[in-house]
Amino acid sequence: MVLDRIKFFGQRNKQLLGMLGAIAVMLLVLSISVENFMTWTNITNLLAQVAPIAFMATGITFVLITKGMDISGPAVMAASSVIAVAFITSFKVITAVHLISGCMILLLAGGFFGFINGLAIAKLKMVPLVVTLSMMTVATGLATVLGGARGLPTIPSAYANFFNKYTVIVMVILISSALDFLLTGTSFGRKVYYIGNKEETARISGINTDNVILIVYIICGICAALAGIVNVAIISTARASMGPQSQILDVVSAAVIGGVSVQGGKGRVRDACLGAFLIVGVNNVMNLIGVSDYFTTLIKGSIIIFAMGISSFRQFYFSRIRA
Amino acid sequence: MEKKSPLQLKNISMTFPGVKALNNVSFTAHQGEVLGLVGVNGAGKSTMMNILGGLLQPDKGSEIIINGESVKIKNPRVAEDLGIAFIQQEVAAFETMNVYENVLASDFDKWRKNRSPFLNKKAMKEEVRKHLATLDCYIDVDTPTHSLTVGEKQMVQIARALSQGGQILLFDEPTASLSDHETQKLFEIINNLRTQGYIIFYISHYLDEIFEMCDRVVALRDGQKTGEAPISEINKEKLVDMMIGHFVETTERKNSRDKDDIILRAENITGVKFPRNISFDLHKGEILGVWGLLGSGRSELFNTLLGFDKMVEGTISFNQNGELCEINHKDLYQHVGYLTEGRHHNGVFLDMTIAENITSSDLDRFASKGIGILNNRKEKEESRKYMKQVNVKAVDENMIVSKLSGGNQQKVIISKWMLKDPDILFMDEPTKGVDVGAKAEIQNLIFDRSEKGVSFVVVSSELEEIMNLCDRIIVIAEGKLVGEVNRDDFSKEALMAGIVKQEEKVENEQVQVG
Amino acid sequence: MKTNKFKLDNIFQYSTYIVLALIFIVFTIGSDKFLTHKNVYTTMFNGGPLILITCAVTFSLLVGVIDLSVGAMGYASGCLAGILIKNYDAPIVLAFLAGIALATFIGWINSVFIVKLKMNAMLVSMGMMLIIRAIAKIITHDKTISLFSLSFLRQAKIKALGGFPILLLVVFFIVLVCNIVLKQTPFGRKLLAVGSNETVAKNVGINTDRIKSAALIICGAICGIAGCFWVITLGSVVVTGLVSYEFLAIAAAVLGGTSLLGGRGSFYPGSFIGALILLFIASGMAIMGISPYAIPFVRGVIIFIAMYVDSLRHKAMMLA
Amino acid sequence: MKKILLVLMALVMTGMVFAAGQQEAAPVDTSGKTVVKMGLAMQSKMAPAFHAWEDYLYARVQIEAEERGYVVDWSATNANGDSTKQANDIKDLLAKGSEVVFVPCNDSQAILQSVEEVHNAGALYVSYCRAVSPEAAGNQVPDTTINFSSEEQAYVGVMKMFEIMEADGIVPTTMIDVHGQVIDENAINREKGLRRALVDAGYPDLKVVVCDSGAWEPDVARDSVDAALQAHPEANCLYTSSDFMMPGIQTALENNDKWYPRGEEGHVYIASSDIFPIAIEMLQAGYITTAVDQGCYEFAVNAAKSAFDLLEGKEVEKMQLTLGTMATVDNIDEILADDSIFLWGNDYK
Repeated sequence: MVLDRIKFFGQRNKQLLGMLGAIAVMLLVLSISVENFMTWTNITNLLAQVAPIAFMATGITFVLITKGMDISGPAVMAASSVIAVAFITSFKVITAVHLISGCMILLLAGGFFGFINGLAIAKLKMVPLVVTLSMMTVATGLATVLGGARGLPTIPSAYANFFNKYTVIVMVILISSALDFLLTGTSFGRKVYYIGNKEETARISGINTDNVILIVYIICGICAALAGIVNVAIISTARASMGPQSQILDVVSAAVIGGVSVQGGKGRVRDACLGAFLIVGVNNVMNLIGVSDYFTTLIKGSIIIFAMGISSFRQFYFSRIRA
Repeated sequence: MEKKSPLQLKNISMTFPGVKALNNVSFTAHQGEVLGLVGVNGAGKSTMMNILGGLLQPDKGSEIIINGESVKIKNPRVAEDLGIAFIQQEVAAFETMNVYENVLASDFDKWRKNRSPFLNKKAMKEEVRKHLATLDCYIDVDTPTHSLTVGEKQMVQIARALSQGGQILLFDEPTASLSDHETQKLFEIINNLRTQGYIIFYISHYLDEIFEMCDRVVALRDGQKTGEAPISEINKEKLVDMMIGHFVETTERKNSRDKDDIILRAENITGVKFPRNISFDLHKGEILGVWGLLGSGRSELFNTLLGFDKMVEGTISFNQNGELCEINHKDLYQHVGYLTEGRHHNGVFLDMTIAENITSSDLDRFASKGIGILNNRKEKEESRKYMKQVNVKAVDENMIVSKLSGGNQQKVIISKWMLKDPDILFMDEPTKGVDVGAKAEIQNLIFDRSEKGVSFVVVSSELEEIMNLCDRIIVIAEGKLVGEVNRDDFSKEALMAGIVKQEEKVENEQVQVG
Repeated sequence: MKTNKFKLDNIFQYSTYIVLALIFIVFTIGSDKFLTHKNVYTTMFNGGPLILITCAVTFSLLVGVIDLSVGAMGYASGCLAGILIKNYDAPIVLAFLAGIALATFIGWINSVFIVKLKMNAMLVSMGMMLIIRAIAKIITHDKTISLFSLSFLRQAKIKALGGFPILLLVVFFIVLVCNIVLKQTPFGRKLLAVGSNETVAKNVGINTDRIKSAALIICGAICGIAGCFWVITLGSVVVTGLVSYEFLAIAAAVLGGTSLLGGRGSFYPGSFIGALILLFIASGMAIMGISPYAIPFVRGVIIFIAMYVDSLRHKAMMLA
Repeated sequence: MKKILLVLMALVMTGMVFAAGQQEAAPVDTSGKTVVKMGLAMQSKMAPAFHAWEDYLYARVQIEAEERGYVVDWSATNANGDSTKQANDIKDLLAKGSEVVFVPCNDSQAILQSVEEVHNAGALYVSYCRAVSPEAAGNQVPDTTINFSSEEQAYVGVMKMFEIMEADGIVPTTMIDVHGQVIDENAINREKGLRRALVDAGYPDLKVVVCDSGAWEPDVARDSVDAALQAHPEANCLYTSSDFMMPGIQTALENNDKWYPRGEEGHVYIASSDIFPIAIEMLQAGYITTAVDQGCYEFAVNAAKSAFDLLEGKEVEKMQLTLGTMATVDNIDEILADDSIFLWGNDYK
């Protein structure tokens, strides 16, 4: 009975077990061979560094499941951060109230960008890649214009002290678990999966697909804003360069390594976050070993292709069985 | 006259992982004959066609002999070279391309200008016009394909087959998406081709068509040949017997219920193109048939009524607590179920479990208030209950739907709507692509539910089915309501009368305009 | 009613021309330096790589594949050519051919991953982009490879046309060839057929895998030419070369009416005019002295509006 | 199956990490010597100058350590122009236990928090080749800043250029100013130096057209200079914040028929900073009028020395600014012939 339970759990959570296995092997090998890897400071540092990518991967998981695409994440993150920091620093004396309202504005701005994306995609039926591509340029442009030539000044260290690495780790664990539950345990999440599987059928089944898609893009925008909150804490200010366009590669590959299907309908937030851990972990390890950064990029690229290889192999394998 | 037999199939077997789709099937096709291939879903008809078309490779030991030579059909290109042309079930067109490009898609290389690398468009168009003319079809060859009707696309597909110069034509359910008029035209064309000496394979679920068109039939069941006979020597019962082994009786519809309670009243429903100004009443527990040729606006009527297409004009009233009140699409949809025509297109979530499919129609029932946490146990229990009621044949409710057969998938869709427990269930071709056994089960289910007070609106292309099923039938042509027939007056003539009248009228109008 | 729709459709059909014309009108009013031979020629000449890469990416988009490694392939080609010329004194023509061959080869690798092994195109080409850039960095050590010997190519101009750069003819020629290939040859029709509906294409006997691979390899080859052109226009190889051109090129292609889903698109007017729109927006704003920070913003807004118009056009087409 | 593949993937990944690691990790002889962990967090390595900073520093630190009896455990990271990543890299270096962190900051404002963090971890922060924002206070002030005086660099070069122009009898009409990355403290200071030079040279009202170069990108510089020259064809002098962008500027000048060596009709006088390898060639050919070196090697010497001094508890000057050699179109050949003058650009051809 217990064995059956375990077996069933294993079948339902193959991706999780696979990811955990990979991470466990990686951690084991590294903790033995790399000095200073298994230290409290480094592990907490690493987890905090994962946070921004994990947040954005969480957002894009929702989008990918609906067969969508959002490459504007990093740009939206930068733009909302710049808006919020510009707001905060516009006051002569900055108090906690300003910081809190700044955070609110950051989240609202992220949600607003997501709303525009969602509106164009759900209501106007535009192609997601094109919409978010334009949003990427618009948001980057907005961030540079608002950020001004000289860049925004720094905000009080109270902000960074509050969002220290421990808060960030707790935040990422709580929020992504909550969103994971939203996706797998609630009717909204189920509707997201329905849409990814077959949007037409979902509509016929009486689901307001347009609204669900709209909300999904808003969630994605808010997730980017959450990443912004963490990044603002790291540099105590905001810059257009905070969200380089190439960062979306890290985000998407984190989700894909986590088993989220680009064809829609499959994936979990939890696994995408573990994917983010793997991608960011590579960077951290490289820094610890002191490897030339060229190799980091090389390895990241190979990982993406490797992960795609696995997923296409899986598809091929299953399609043989199904036919 | 002695018939030549240029196509022989010997011991064709085809194994998919875990399934034997075809098992040592052998038969012969003669020149100038229409050979019907019949069988229920999953019997192996389409597999056979795909093998002939070069899309699938049969197991070792299988042999295909054309004109006395054993051949291997490795890919569609080889099939084409051997003179085999395949007209698919789903109308397959390149939507973004022109008609003439569609027709000649299989061999662009042939149309180069005097060995230069450039295409000779003039000659191409000329050729296509020629083929379309033999089909009595005069569409402009420069028309973009996405603006054609389904029937026209089918013609384009047949023209493509003819342009390949094949001698063996495979028709896989060609009439599935054609209107009656277009079907008749297609039959003329097939007859025409028969006299020209083509070998024609004809697959259809409609037994009427088989008897009308074919010279000989081969029946398949579970991948095995269960019978072969000239059409003149068998009757329907015998053919069904060959197909499924036994003949399933459907229960007779009992006397229809008392009809005072009107549950839905539609007035002047008008869409962008179709429907035009349609009004009807629906009573509680009634099974209302909607009869019309394909392309007459039947599906559009449903879509407009339920708000999936834009409604230009019209009012819908719904019986709430004994009173007919006007209602908008969104609120109406709370009370209805809608089984659509295209099962794979918009009927099921193929990659999700049966339970997830069944509960999709009324998910909120399983969710808590507020953030909507799902109660998985309750969800599965309920799904099991409905699976049992509808008799879905599956291991358990966690099975992925794509692994079920077509009939069972259809039953899953029906359970899905049962679960919602709607007041009205709209069904567009509820038994399309479903084998005879499942068909009867589905019909019995409809009867059973209507007894319990659920109203049905059913569209079906099969006259027999709709007459068997319904209490009352409204007839639609050209998007307009042209007649209403009660159960006592059901007859083919009565139903056709309205349509004929409408068609004559349209023709007259066209004459006047011309 | 019917004539109205016809007219509307016509307007949509020429929307790319109209947008370009509007840009010209606005900037010509804005600055008298905008509509000069020199500015028009140099903008097109400096934008040559973008025009070519847009053509390359259009090939992949036509068959429904989104190739994000176009910028990196161009960079790889230019980089190899530069190294050969600078360090090994290779003849210029040979060096360029080697560069183009390299890009073609990378295109072939892409096609193996995407077509043969059926991997997701967008992500594989993304990974390919990272790998190419990393390898190039390892080889060049971020050094600028300056190539003075190429300046004669840049300076070759036709006086009669007000200083028309001769090499710009190469760009026109390639656009023309692409256009003829697409519109006049069997191969072009097959590209459209595969992009339009791959299953049907397979069923009617088109070797879809071969066509897709060919499209990706041609995409690589054109990127290679673009890379060489880029080396000529800049006169050196810098490590930031052609960064994020993939996004620009896709935007330009889509502006020109190419569908991301495959089966619809053109090189002229499509890609060519689409790229020109992006180029002249940037040039016009720079000449008018508008803050360089505003350029990406304005560009994004224009792409957004153009996309919206395009989706309207699509709707109009489907209703007709 | 997939599980196996995923485990395989992890193995391949770790394998690659080691394969990459083996190439650089040299065996260290630690017998009887104090091991010092030092880290360099590069902001980007897009241009050869950045390589020079890293290479020279590495070499000098080794030499210095040898002399003073230390062994250095060295690591270097690269943020690729992303301020957030640089902050994270510094955290990684601290986690590794680095006692000295050398940082050429990507963003003079955004780095302040990292300085604080380095100090909180009890490590030393050496601001290397880049200054942090002057707004830094308290814990945010670096232990020492090793930088070239970028303002002086621009000032001296531009003054000299005007001198040479005067000698040639040319009156400046309009000046093109190719600005570096706007958030870069060096670019900002050079702009200041340029403005000061304009006043001091007696051309306070000279029309100056500012051109953007993105993040020091030659392509972007080309397009903006091109546009500027078309709008102001009369321009006859140019200042570029770094001659890394010269390839782009050259193309722009060529396009506008202004790329001629000194003495020919249409010559544009150019003052530049940094002396990248390409600038040496252009000085020799007479295209660039004046250029002021970065003095990369000197920085490395000073930085290595200061780092060990700080470790040993000695007082070190907070701001160590140096001014590199000035090369002009007249004296470039002499400079190259002179062994006592060291141009980094000559090393990185």
